[in-house]
Amino acid sequence: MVNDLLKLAGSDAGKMVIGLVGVLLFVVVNALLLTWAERKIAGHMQRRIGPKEVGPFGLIQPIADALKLLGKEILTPAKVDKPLYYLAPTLIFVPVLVSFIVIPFDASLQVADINVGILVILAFSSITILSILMAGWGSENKYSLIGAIRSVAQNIAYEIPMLLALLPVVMLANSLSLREIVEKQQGLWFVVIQPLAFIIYFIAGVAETNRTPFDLPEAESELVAGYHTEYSGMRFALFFLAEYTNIFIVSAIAATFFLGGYQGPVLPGIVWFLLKSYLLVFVIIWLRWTYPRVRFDQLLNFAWKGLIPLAFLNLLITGGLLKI
Amino acid sequence: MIYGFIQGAASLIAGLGVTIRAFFQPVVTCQYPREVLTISPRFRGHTKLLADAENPEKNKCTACGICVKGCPSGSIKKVEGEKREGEKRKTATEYLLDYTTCSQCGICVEVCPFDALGFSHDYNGAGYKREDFHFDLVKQLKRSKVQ
Amino acid sequence: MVNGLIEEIKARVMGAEPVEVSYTEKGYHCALETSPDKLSGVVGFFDEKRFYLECLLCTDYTDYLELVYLFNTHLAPCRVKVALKIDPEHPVAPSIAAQYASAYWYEREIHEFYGVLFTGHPNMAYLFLHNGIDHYPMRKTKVPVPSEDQARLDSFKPGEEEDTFFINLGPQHPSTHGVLRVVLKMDGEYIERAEPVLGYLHRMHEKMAENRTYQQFLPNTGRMDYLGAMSFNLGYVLAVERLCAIPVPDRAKFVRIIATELNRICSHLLWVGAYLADLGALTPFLFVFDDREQILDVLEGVAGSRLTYCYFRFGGLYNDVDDEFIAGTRAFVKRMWSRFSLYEKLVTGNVIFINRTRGIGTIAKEQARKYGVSGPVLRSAGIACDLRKIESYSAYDGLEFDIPVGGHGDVLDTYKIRIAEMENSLRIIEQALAKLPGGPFMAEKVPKKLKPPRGDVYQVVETPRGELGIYIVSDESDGPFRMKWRVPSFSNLMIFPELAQGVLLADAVAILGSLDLVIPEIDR
Amino acid sequence: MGERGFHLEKEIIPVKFALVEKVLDLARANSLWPVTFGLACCAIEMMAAAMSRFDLDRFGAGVFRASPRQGDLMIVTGTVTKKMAPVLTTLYEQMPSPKWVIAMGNCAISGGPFVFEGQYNLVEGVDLLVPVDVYVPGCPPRPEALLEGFLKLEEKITGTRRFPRVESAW
Repeated sequence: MVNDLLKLAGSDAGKMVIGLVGVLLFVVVNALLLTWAERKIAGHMQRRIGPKEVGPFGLIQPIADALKLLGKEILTPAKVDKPLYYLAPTLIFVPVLVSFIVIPFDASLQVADINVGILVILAFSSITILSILMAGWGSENKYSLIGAIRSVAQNIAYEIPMLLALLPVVMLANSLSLREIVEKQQGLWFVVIQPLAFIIYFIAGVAETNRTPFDLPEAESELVAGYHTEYSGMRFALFFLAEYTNIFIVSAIAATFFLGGYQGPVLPGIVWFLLKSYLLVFVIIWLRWTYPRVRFDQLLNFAWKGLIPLAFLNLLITGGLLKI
Repeated sequence: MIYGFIQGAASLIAGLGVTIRAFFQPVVTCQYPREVLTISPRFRGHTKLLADAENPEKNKCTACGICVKGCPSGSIKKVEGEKREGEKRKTATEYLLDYTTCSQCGICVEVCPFDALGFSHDYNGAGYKREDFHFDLVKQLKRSKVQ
Repeated sequence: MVNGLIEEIKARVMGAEPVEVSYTEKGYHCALETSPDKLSGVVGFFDEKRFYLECLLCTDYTDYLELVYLFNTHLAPCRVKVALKIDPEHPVAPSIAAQYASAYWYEREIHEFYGVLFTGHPNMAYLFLHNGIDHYPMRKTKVPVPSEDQARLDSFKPGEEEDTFFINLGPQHPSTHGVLRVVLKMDGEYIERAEPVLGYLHRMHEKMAENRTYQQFLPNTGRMDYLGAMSFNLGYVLAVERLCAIPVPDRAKFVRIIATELNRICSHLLWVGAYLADLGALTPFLFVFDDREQILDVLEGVAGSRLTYCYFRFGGLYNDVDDEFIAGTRAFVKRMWSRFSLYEKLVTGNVIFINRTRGIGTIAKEQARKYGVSGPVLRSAGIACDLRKIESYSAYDGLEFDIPVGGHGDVLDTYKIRIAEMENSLRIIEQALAKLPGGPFMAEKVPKKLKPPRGDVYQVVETPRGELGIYIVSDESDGPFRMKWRVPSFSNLMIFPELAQGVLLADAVAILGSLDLVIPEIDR
Repeated sequence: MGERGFHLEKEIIPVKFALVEKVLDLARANSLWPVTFGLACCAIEMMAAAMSRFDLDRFGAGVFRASPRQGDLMIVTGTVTKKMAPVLTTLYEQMPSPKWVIAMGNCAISGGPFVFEGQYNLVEGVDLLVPVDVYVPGCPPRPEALLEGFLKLEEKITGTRRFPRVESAW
């Protein structure tokens, strides 16, 4: 029995299952931790304490929030387009889970090393837009709809510079596999060679995750709560969960591509990887609690007239230099 | 244009500097149920009856009703008094204040010819029903004595 | 100016008999009575002379209704009261909304509260009241609303069209700072038409004033504009002091200035925070509250409350300031001077903030006059009109301060003006503290029951949001016969539909925020 | 429950539910997200309670949600007029259960200082429209009073008080 289980675990399918369970667990823990961290960091940036009374340092706060949201009435507004409304919060998890499969946490800690890893992530991340659009359309709420449309325009605009910023690294590493990209950074992190690409990627990443200063889809002072205005309880929690997981993914990819991933002295690889990722997560949170929001036309102008030409130029120069 | 770009980037970094500095500064929070702020002595809570300096058993209110007329929102519902033996004036036995309509303006305190009213420092009241805040100030005065 | 004007009116407007009145007694310079057929000529005259319509109000004298139009100029005060008597049985008057855009709302307000029908007004729909109302509330006798007027209760009925849709901004919406409702007709993200709907917080202050004594109305003043409570409090006591000719000791005057200016900083600080929250940045909101708490501590020490102060009394103050207050104020002033650089780094210099605010919601001088806007919004258009200087009251004339003005009239200008005003307020406080005289804080002979002589007065003060005017009619009883509050947010909001036309939703939120609205003050 | 045919599990299910309910109540009491719903003067003091000096977020109640669908608690901060009343009830109905209401300030409790004979526009107490759990009197109440209101509400939900009581001088 035990042997059978071990055998199963050793097989490819078994690995996949264990990996998925691990990923799911990580997604939940990461989101809980990040909600806590966000409130705590925001608190201290505003010279207050943040969650404190629920558990030591308020650490149980996210669990209380999650339990509360679980225990809420399951409320479906009368006029919503039911299939879309129900499907959207579930669908938003597909890209999130798929992305985790190819991210190398450590030299050996990776669910599957697909040789087109980065393409998988970028391809699947487009599904997020679809689910946001479904949420906005299905809610039959004008604020939701505007939020969803903003989100689509924004994500499409920022996916291009994101891709263009990652391509020079792919050219340098000569591979699309994330593990190999990390391995190529043994001596020198790519951020040193490609600082511009890193900045462009990071800005586009913040925009992709709908965070301030690019949080137009859920701009509270304009759109109440954007595309998830009509969602409550656990369905709303799923959007929340996906948002925080996306932040981590964006940071993790940045760490993998530019900051040497799990490479680092003394400490084990996974520690380095998490350290680098969470440092970038901190920066994203830091940005949110500092800046106002940009306007919609400014946001698009910035992508199409600023980031995309710059990223393209950077790509050309890299390509040219590599040929020489 | 490049200058403007650099200037813009610099301004963004300056903003980040402000928040990160605040991040490492001590917090200014007063943790209310565990710590309390000192309430200013002139704080205006709801009104209370003041005890007579000579005879602490007695309040100074003579149930003349001037405050009832003066109150802008009719919060003082009823003031009753009785004349005790050997005294010139009445002493209040019942002073009903509906705190839920009060605006803490202090007109009753100002118009009182006997200076019988003052402001309490009860600043954190909360309750489960409206009636929790219909006070009988005479009883309250006695209770605060016992404490 | 007044004499010349009187002659000119006589010459130009047939049959008009303007009289000069004592400004110290009345608060206006010149009174003039007219009739419905001559009104348009009179109004045309003032329009040509670049006067703005300060206020339009109605009083019910039972035998007749009196409409009062107050005209004034921005830079040299010359307030003219134009009265128009109309029949209470068939209250009809010509509309001047075509000449003065600000009359558009004032006439609607008078219509729903008094039942006066303005001929030629484009839209007589109700602005404030709810659907269940069946009489004209401000009339002295109960006059039922006729059935044809009941149809006007629904103030805004959106009609759907191809390619456009309607959005309700409010009454519960994070950007309206309270319970304002703005119906937006949208074409995608662009606004085609904006229509504010008021009255979600109409607390009947003006009606209440008629049921109360002068003293009993005092606590209401702080609740009308809860952020600038001191200014409203000050305006009211000044008006009653003018009405009853009560002298005020010097010490009280200076303490009033210090308290009012502290309150002004408080209000502007909150605006900065709330405005940045509208634009999506939340941290400045908490920073300004931190500063604000320091002021509240100081003011609570003397006034006894944190927000809805009721500190000034007729002839003086509620109680005298102590050394603790003076030390606290000094400490705050010192702290505040050092905080501006932080806001400069965090907000003013921020490139995102500048790009969000520059060039939007631009107000031209002429537009500002037509709508009768005031305060920082008016000064952003480049008109240096600050009543503390132009129509000085209390002891402001002995203090030195600047009137910051803008050059573009956009939203960024209003922000900069408010920051500069805070600096000037600090200067005023420093000077007032240095000059603070001793002596009594309360006038000696103030009767407990006020019985002012028959007549009317008008009193203006500069609140953080702009010009506040209080018009009181006395009938020799101990309470006002009629009290009208000309509130700054009301006339500032009037300009919003025009500014919001054709802009993005995000810009509309930014413009709405820049007007610094306090809803209970608009709704009264 | 017996009547509905659960008699077989009568002895087990209620116990389990009670435990789950207890844990959920504990979670709910410590995660009261208020709806951003400011009416008048008291709204400023509500904001002050959420700001650095008092910091509602310490109790997990600092997440102000603009959409009623995501809130657990409606703090009625100010005068409710007859024009506002239908809006307020709609908002309340849009919130998913379990939900609570705090009436903050005298206006919300009883109409406060704005009640007078012949008034035509006031709802004299928000409890005439929606069920109110905790009343916080004052005009406006200090932020501490609102915090006390939160603690009282927590007490009501869980049945016990975790925090020390602050006795203020009379």
